[in-house]
Amino acid sequence: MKTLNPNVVVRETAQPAVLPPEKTLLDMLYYMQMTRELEFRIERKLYRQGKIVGGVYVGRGQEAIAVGSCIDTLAADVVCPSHRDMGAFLIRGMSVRTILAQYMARKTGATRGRDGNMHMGDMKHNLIAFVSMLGDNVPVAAGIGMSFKMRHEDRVVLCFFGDGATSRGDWHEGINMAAVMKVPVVYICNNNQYAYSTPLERQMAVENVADRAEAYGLPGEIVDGNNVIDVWGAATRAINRARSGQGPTLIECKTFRMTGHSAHDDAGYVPSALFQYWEERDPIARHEKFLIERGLITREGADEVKAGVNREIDAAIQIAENDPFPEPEDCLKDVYYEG
Amino acid sequence: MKTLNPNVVVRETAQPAVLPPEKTLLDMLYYMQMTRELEFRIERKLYRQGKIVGGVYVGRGQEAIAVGSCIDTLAADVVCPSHRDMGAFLIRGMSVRTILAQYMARKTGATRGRDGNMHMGDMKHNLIAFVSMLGDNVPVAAGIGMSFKMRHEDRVVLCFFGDGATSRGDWHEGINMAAVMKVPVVYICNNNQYAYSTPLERQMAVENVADRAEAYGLPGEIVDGNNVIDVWGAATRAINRARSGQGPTLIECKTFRMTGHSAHDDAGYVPSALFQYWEERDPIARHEKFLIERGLITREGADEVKAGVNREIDAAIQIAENDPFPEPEDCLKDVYYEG
Amino acid sequence: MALTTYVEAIKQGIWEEMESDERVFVLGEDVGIYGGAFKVTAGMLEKFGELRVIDTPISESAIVGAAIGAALMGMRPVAEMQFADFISCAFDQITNFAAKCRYRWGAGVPIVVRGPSGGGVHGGPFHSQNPEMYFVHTPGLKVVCPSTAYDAKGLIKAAIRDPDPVIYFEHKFLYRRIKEELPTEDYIVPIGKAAIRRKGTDISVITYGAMVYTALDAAKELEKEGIELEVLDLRSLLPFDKEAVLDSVKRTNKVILLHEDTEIGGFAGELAAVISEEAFEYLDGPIRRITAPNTPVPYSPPLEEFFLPKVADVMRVARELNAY
Amino acid sequence: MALTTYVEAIKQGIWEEMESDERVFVLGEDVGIYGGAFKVTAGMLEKFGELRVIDTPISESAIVGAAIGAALMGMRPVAEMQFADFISCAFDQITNFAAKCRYRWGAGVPIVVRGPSGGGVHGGPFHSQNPEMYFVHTPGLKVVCPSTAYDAKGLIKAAIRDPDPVIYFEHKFLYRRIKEELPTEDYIVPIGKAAIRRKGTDISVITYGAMVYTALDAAKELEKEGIELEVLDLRSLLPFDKEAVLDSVKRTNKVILLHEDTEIGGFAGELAAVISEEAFEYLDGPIRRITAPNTPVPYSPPLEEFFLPKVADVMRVARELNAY
Ligand SMILES: Cc1ncc(C[n+]2csc(CCOP(=O)(O)OP(=O)(O)O)c2C)c(N)n1
Ligand SMILES: Cc1ncc(C[n+]2csc(CCOP(=O)(O)OP(=O)(O)O)c2C)c(N)n1
Ligand SMILES: [Mg+2]
Ligand SMILES: [Mg+2]
Repeated sequence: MKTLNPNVVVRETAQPAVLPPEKTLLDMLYYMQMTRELEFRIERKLYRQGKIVGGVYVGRGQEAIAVGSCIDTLAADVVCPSHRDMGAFLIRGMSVRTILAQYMARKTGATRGRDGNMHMGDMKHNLIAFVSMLGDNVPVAAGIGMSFKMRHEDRVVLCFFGDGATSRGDWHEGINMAAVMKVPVVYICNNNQYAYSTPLERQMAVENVADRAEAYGLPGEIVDGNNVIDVWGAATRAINRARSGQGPTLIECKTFRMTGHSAHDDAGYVPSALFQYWEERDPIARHEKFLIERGLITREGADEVKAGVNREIDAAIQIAENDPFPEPEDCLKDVYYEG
Repeated sequence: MKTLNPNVVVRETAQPAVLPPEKTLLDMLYYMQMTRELEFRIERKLYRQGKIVGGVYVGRGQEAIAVGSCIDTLAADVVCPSHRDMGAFLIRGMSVRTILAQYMARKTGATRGRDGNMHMGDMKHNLIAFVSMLGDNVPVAAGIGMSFKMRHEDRVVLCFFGDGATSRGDWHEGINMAAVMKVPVVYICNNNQYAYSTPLERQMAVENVADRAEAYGLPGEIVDGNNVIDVWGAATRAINRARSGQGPTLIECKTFRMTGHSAHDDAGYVPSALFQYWEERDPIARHEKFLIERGLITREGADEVKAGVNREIDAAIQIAENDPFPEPEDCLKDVYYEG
Repeated sequence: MALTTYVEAIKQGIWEEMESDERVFVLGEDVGIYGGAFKVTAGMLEKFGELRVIDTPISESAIVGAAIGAALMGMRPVAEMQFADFISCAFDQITNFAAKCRYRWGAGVPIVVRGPSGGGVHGGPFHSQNPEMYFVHTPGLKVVCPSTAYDAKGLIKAAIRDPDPVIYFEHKFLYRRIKEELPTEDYIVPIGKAAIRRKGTDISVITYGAMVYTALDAAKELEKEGIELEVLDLRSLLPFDKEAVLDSVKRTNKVILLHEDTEIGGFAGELAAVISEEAFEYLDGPIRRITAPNTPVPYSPPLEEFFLPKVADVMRVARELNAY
Repeated sequence: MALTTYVEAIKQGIWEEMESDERVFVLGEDVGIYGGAFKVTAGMLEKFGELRVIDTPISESAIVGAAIGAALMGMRPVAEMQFADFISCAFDQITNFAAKCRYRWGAGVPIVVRGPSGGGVHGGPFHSQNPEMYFVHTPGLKVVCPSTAYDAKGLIKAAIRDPDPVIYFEHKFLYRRIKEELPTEDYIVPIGKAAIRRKGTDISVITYGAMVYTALDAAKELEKEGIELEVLDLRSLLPFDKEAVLDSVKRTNKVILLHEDTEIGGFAGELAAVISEEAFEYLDGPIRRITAPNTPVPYSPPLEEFFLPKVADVMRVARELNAY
């Protein structure tokens, strides 16, 4: 399969020999749908209504990546999401209300109003909050993996980033350190072929992010990031490698950003044919089709998943909108441990 | 050829089809000998006599790398040496006296006493002074190359670093940028298999530094860094590529650090068999042998090169030792442009 | 005549320097096709071509490193940090390579590193920082923080022509909120010169960046109470206009140091040291600082509002000082 | 009893914490086989094994990043910067990741980042820096600068036990020059507490690090002239012991702020601001700063000697202030 972008080859991956159990396959649809609808509300409704201030970034079209890779993580595993990985938060157990309250800068949000949008973390869910500086989470994930190794714990960490982040020095230092120390990390790149307005070929002189893996002595794998089952397959292989002490893996998920970089970017620099090409490969529509073909869900059932998700979101918005803002003086708290 | 370090493979390189002209072959001996003797005086004499203060790093055993790669650079080309590339300074025209005065912290040194040892720069010779932060010169070299490209100048830049420096984020960012921008840079790694006390396998999970080249979409080449003609051949190919607009190259020179990391390190952590192995591959002895076998010099002639070099150094030491120290108040000058 | 916004003024300044000096070029993330996250470089790619308007990978350290390399070869690079916060990723290249070349070996590094700093737009902890002090504390650099469109243009031009590395912090809150008529002829604002924005007799408010407006607003209110603030806009922090500072303090004998940056280690400390050393005998009251508190910049509007120094803060402190 | 050097005291402190708390581990370049460039971690690999004494690649940013990750998982990493100068390469991870986690999402990052700072050993511009202010200006961090063997041990132990990120600058000039008898029992020196090293009535010299000895030497000389210096060793810069500072100034009424770090934006500014705001009425003379000049740290002995604040500087300024 060749994409329209001549620099991107999505290798045809074989359907994994073992499929996830039925429940997982259906959960995947739920979480992808929830991601899609929740982000739609955030970007196209709440933000435009002025209920969300500042910047907003969503992962429209990329939902399969976080969902496919996180769905089988265990509670003790750790996830370091990046800025287009809403599915990770949902799967790890962060509530829709907490997420919405975060976006609406409420006290009940994941950072109690201290930080915005996707910068959510919660040790209860083993979710590490992203910092804007792209790639900074890569060495942090290596350190998390080191701690598991030191304590002989059977845990893995998943760390997400975009294609653009791979140009950062921290990405290099972190991947290299993880490889040298053979720590249980799964590095997952959403290669959506753009970093803001900058296409892949202006970021790197190689075709694939995964081509870089060899340079660190770790296995790289390329998957169709718009196929949740392929992502799941690659993640499962990598998680198993990590758990069995074989060290880190770099998974590249080929995908496309079906929006502007942020809510205030109309992506005018993206050839419209690219949007069209990738629209036809929409990960949710594809997974619905798969489930229907396998008889695991009906068309109506699938529509009901979407409707149900929307009911959940409606309810959560109502709560979150009525959630309080933080007290102004809260500004001064928790810079240091307060006992 | 296998070295004793199981992680290092030095590929047997064919003798270059075209050899450098006789004069160049003889100059190579001179510059390698000058490097060796000058650094010997610095590390084993002047430093121990207390005439050099602070840290001292030498490139004993690695002389072929700077000499082989710089010998054919043109005056307009630029060189960014690292801390074991004395030959680069000599070839680019920095006088032995200026170098000695630098080490002895004199006003007549390359930095007028502001900085020490290998941190020498001089725009007259298109020599860019190294900063201690390893790898920082890699993006700087990319920018130098960018300026040549912008101005359509037929110039190249050579940039040196050790194996250890390749772990730095700046190395990654710089190499990647040079590759994306296709600028005329030749990146040259002295892989002496240690970074201070840390052997290669604790720095990277790949066998060769050059294995990293592919990850950036630039050609990598491995050469026997203890064979000056091989280094010359690789540098010539890379310089030609750069001059003809084909972009950067990464050359890995396999070598060994025949001293401690610095003058106060006895390298107790290095297995002595390694020293012995590499002693037998001494780049100067090998080149002398080559020249003698080809009838380009006699044993006596070669000895005379060494003797001549030592006479030059004796004379330069005498001058440099009598050179003045900077005035204390000079400390305040030249932080900014002073007209 | 048309009014020029602060952001447009920066663009004009770079544009004119690029027209008049072919050594000048811009590089950074999304500065080309996209024209920069805040459109400072919009249209430049079309006008000057891709050799002089360079979209880079996300590599702040290499952006600055490459700028240094080009500058050493005689070019005049203007490097954009998409947000000033990300200058943290280029800290080493700026403070160790760029700042020290001239001192060490006489090689000038005429680069400009510029980017949007400051809060007030709900950018949160990583899109609102005021990182000036990290560079003010680094000998070999220059640091400027314009507050007006006139200065924004005049200082970017001065920065580009400067033989030394200049860190240019533009305040994103001012981008489109501030406009004025600009001279049609070429001009620069010299680095290191302050400007009195309001003459006053009672208290000197020494400030810079967006806080200039906070001070002026407070002054307008306090005037009604008979308290006359003098508002001194530093414009440059390194070097800063010590003479203007001391002159103002010696006339008013009371001083408020105001900045949006956090308190501990902020520029107010430097000013307090200079004033209490060199104008000690002129002081008729304690030197008062008004700054952001010692916290990251919070995102939620009530928190951010609390964080930012306000007109009311200046009024309160001015009244206290006046009564002293 | 045996005397313990400053460098040995740091090692003892880390060693004891590693013995008593298995969450503690060290990582950095050459800390294992080699025992660290200055031998702070010598013997630890043999004692604690390679899982807890980790030789890393040359990747300062990843060293700190990995420490952060491990700390988030409940470990207590002690990361070594081979020279404090190289902390510039980890600036982003420290100031943006480590410093802000607790504030943003309540996640403590109990890391220690330590390394040799300071001049006097002819290390030149990249092996002599005093980078403390870059971190003092960053809310969320703590910064300590011990001057004695007792404090070196007590503060490293306090730093390791601290729930927040602590930047620990050891002064390499003191490593083997300073020694004293240490208690055999476990103790810590609390972060944020200053120590009066010499009681005096005439002038307070507020300082830290190696300059404590410069101040004490000057005090000894000045005693002969009848000038009694009080020498206050801050020990911690963030947080610093404001109470002790103000208390001393209120007793002596005159103050010298002394540090080896460069002047502009140095810690003396912060102190001057606090003193001139909160002890204004107690001041009987201008606040005087004695610091390194605003230049990189030069290599050549006469230049470096000029650069470093000296006993003679303290004596000269003290005499001037005394006569004021
Ligand atoms: C160090 C750093 N530089 C710049 C930015 C601004 N920025 C935010 S997202 C982005 C593009 C990221 O591209 P990529 O990593 O491919 O992720 P994507 O947004 O495409 O998912 C940029 C430049 C940043 N956040 N951090
Ligand atoms: C950023 C940085 N970290 C640490 C150091 C300290 N240091 C100086 S040389 C060196 C080892 C360098 O190894 P390599 O790059 O292989 O060069 P070699 O000395 O072997 O030639 C180290 C760790 C440094 N100079 N810069
Ligand atoms: Mg992308
Ligand atoms: Mg090496």
